[in-house]
Amino acid sequence: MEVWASQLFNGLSLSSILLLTALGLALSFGLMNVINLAHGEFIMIGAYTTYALQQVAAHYTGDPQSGITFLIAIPVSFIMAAAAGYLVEVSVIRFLYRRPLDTLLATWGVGLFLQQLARSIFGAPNVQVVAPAWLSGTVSVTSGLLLPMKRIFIIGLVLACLGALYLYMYRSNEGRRMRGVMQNREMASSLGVSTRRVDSFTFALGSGLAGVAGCALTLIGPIGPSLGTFYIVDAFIVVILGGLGQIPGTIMAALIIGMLNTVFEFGTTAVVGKVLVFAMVILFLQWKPAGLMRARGR
Amino acid sequence: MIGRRARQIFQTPASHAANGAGLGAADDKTILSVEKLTISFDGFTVLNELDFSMKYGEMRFLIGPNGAGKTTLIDSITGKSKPDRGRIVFDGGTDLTRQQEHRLVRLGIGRKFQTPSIFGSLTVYQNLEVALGFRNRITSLFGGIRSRESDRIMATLEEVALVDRASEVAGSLSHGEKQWLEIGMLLVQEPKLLLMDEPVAGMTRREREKTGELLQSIGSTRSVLVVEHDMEFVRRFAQTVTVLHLGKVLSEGDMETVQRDPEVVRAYLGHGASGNRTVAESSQPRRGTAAGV
Amino acid sequence: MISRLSLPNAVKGLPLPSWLGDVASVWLAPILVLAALVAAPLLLSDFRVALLGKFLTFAILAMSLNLIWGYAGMLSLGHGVFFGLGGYAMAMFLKLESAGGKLPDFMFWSGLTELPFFWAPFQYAWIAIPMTFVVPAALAGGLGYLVFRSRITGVYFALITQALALIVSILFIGQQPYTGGTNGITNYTTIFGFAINSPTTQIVLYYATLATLALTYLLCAWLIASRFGRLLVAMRDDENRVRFSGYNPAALKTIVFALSAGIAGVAGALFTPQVGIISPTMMGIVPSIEIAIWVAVGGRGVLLGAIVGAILVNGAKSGLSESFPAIWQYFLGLLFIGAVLVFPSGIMGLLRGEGWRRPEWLAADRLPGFAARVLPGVKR
Amino acid sequence: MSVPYLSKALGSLTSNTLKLLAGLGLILAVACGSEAPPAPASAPQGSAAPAAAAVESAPAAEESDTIKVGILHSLSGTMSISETAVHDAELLAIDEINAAGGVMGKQLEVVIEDGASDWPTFAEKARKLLQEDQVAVVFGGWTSASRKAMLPVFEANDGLLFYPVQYEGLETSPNIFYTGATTNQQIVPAVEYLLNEGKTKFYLLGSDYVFPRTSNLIINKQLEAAGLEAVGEEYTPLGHTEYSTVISKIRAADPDIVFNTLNGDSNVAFFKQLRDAGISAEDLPTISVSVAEEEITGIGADNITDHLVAWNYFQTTDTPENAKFVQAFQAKYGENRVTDDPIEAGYFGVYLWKAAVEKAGSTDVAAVKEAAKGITFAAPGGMVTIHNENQHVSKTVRIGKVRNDGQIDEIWNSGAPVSPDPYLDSYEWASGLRELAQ
Repeated sequence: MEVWASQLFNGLSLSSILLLTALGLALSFGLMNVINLAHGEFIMIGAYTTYALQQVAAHYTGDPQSGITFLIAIPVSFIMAAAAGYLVEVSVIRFLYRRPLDTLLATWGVGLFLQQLARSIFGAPNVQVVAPAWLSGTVSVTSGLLLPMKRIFIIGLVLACLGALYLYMYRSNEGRRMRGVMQNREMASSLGVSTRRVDSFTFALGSGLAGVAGCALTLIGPIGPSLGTFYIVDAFIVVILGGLGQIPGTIMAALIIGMLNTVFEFGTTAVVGKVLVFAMVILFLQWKPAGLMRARGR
Repeated sequence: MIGRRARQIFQTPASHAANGAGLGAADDKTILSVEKLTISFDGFTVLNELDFSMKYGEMRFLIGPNGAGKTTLIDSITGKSKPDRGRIVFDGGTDLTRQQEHRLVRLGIGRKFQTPSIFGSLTVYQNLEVALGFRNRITSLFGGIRSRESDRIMATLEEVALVDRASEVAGSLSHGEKQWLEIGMLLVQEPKLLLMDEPVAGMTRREREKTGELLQSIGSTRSVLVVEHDMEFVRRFAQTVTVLHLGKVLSEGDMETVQRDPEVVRAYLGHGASGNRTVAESSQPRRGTAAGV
Repeated sequence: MISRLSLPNAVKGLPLPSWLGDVASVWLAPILVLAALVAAPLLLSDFRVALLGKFLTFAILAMSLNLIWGYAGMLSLGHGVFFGLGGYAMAMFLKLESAGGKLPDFMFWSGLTELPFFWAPFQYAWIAIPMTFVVPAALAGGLGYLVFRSRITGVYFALITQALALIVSILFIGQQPYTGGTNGITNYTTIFGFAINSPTTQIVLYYATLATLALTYLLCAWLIASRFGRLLVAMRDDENRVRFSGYNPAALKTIVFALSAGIAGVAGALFTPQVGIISPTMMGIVPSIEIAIWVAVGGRGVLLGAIVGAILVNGAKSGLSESFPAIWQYFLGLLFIGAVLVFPSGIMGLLRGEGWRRPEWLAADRLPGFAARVLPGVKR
Repeated sequence: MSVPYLSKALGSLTSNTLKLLAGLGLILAVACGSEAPPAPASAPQGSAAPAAAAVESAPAAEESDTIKVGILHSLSGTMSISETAVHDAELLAIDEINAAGGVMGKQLEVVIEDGASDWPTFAEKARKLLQEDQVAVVFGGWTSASRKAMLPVFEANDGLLFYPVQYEGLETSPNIFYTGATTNQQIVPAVEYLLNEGKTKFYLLGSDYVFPRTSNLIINKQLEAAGLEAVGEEYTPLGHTEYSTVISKIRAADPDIVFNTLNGDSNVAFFKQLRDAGISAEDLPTISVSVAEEEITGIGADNITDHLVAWNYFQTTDTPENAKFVQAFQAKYGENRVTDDPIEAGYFGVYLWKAAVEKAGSTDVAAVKEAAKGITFAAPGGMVTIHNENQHVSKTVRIGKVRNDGQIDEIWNSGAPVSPDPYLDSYEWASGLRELAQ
């Protein structure tokens, strides 16, 4: 039974990673209809920010494992990625609203550019972020059921992001404006909301969330220029399955895919598991083309 | 949101009587017979056991306040919405409710949408050409067009007064011209029944006049069902009017009779809207579900 | 092929027979391009000819995508898969010819002892060559039927075909005994008995590719000028109106998608013997996006645009990576951004002087701008 | 063709035609690409040292003064994480050789190409180096797939490739020199070592491609010969980053050693997550054949401490040549850079080729191949000798344990260089491999 309990946890953990990488997309793709193929590169920016911050901190304090540095890295990664996202929105994306397929091509170019930039700055080989000591080790539930601290931390981080996003969207003026623009652009515009500003903000927010994901992923995965490419497609699948513009749908989709993937992978192999999950998603979309959660009709 | 109570209030004996006229009337003069049609979206009933029928060669106007189910009725006749219950019998026997949209067109049902629905990057002529070719076998799609067809297209262009613009890209037409083009695309297919969703929405007065005349000439040879909000236009061109309210037929008859029907007056006033709706309002896109908001 | 009604007025005013204007305006540019490509082997080194030959297979591939994207408005991000399937079909034939009756090397490494049943027919050219068209067309037909029947369009279609690219490439990598895995299938010695690497064979392959390109061009030009072509454009403009004009868009789209996939497969079949390898990297996500970039750079909805785009982008890629091996990806990234941002109607648009303006149908994209109103791409 | 777009007025046709012709000229110009002299060798990283010496020598007039050599690795794409370092090492060797007077008195001129982690691109660039640049030799490749893609090109053009990475064996191309280990110089001795250590329950974990699959085929035969059977065999897609389920499976299978043939980035994820799951090298040791010092930097030494690796060279290998090599490498590329087995193999490959050319007195491929037979070189990892027939090199096999500073302590070596045996002819349990492989 411990195997199954640990698999359940693994599924939850995978879901949390999927959700973390998909959350930013759910904003930019789901709400703004921008297909941001550079999303993976914003994740990468978050990861490298964490790396750079740690290098700097280690240089001054001599202690690379400082837990404080990692905690500081989370908001800094958010800010860096959000800033990069803001730049991209202002310089490229804003000319392409209403042309979603073109955003796809342009952001692909942006992604290539950013990858090469990372290669030029940090070099092609992978770099390493030392996880803080308090995140190492496991929590043992029973003697055979050990839950890695990092995984628990990531699940907590996702919940925190969701909470913050909820507060932002439903409790702040800025968020209210954002929802207004996303629901009825013309109406919001005529009521004096600056849709330009909201667009830039939303995109930056989505990119910032990618940055947080990048920071968290340094704990469990490789950190290199092509880091983003490992996560981007899965993230898109989650958003599509969830239904466009539906944060609750995205959450559900991440849970379903994460769980299914873990179960299939355990029962078969990683390759077959992945193929099965994608095939099921496509078949599901046959049945419900709008995804799990349907946006309300107009 | 209209409550259950309100719905009960409006289900009067009068409306049942009107329905009765349509029931069992599927004789050879009836082109369209809608029987006990029920459609609901997300648990909200848009059409409620609706009975409705039309005769060959009849031009009927369909009016009613917002959310009455007018567009949904057209949607279900053209296969866009699938009903929960009920039948729609067309042209002496075919049940439309389980057919795909394009098959219904082949049976002879043409539909004009609220906003002009045309092919913006083809020329006006080519628009009609595409519309005309719908009965062709797939193989003939790969050839040029025959002169007989060309004549048909030109004749239709004449009918909708777009001959001069034949070689222009349809996207460059004015709003009214686009509406006529769409009507032309329907006419060239020679449908038995023509459904028009607010054909004069967004038109200037002159264009409305012209469209009305066009409708009358079309109506003289085939069955036409027009959904319209512009009461002035309805008064001017309608012979028979059906009032829909809350998914049921509220009243039916000529404009005079209908206007005097107290149920109708109550329905419009009760809903907080006057009979004289502005053009701007009526051109707003609406879905059945919007009534639920 | 061109209806008299649509002739521009300026042409009517000239004292020339109108058909001449038609011929000139429609065919002059392609004939010039063709002439340049025919002459190219005389001017270029063997290596550059081989490279150009590879680009020509990409040009065919780009044309197949242009047919469905530029005209019918469906962006497939899985065209690398169809290209790859055609390439694999051809590779199976070449590999079996090279193995000379023995088991291909990679099968042995993976523990197979005899030829899998589905490989056997590919030893015959008369089966293998048609299969380069049939297999991708059948896959596209099947997927297209499912997808178009549920009225999945636009962004959704793009992303689903992208998922297809991912699945198929993972599958091909994972089925090493049957597909050669990551390595793909390589190391062919002969084609129809001729040494595959000899300059003469390569020149013959080049001209075969060029001929296929010309034929594909003619096929597409004829299709586009036919009623079928008008219907494609009509679907791009307003699919709903096509449906309510009595056509079944799902069937039309499935047909054109399958045809396009088949053409892509033929391009792949020509790629394999010229490059000497087919591998799952061709079927992954990256090449499929690049195909779209070629078309966008060349000019969407212009037949010649796809050819020009494919040759220019790949030429630039080769040239840049040779001159700046370490940093060429910057240029590539900027080129992609520029292609979309600065000249949305592509090189062909620039040449025709419609440069910086974008075609009407692009501005008024079929998809509603913001998803919060009903789902884009999914008409219910 | 759609008329409204295309039929511009006939009047403007001439000017359009001109533009089109200009465009076509452009196409051809691009297709002809760099007929111009190749870019001089320059280090790809901004951080790196100045260009290789003497490449600025005037081109055509004194062309006999230089010998062109090609370097072909992935400088972009996923494989660049590993390949750039080998590229750097080869440049270092070329610089050293040039500084010491070149080969037969001629300076080496480097042509660098980017394989872009894409196998057909490797084929294209290989053809370009051989046909256009007419290089005397190419140093390049990493993945088996890239080698397989280049192989027919080198054979058809009678070129020379030095391939620096350990691989799955079962191949001998007359045009390739294999300076990395073949299976009997890495995998087979590693399994023997483990069997001698008393390990009986092997779990085979690899990325899903040809090297891990072939390796595991061989390991399975070897285990079978020892009367054992692997307790599990698992493949994950290339680039896979989620290993918690795989770790659960490993736990359930309860092995006493994991034989790891994962590639590249996946190793980072696997080792980080293995440690997070509370499994240390003490609980369950792993032995890796694709994890070297360079990869350890990315994994984080503390995540892989005390796990085993099998190679022919470690940065800590104690030879005078190595001390010199490490110092030169770090002087050129930075103090924090590490060296490892493929880097070393790339480096000494250049020297082996130099020795063969000087012995042959020419860069002619046939002559170099003939002269290369039995050539030896004191490489940083010890003496290497080119085999007379199969063009692989004899090298010493080493097994090491990862230290917590990212370096590797050697815990076992084969004593003497092991002669390469790509088809495992000398192992009875492997009989039949050669027949089937050819």
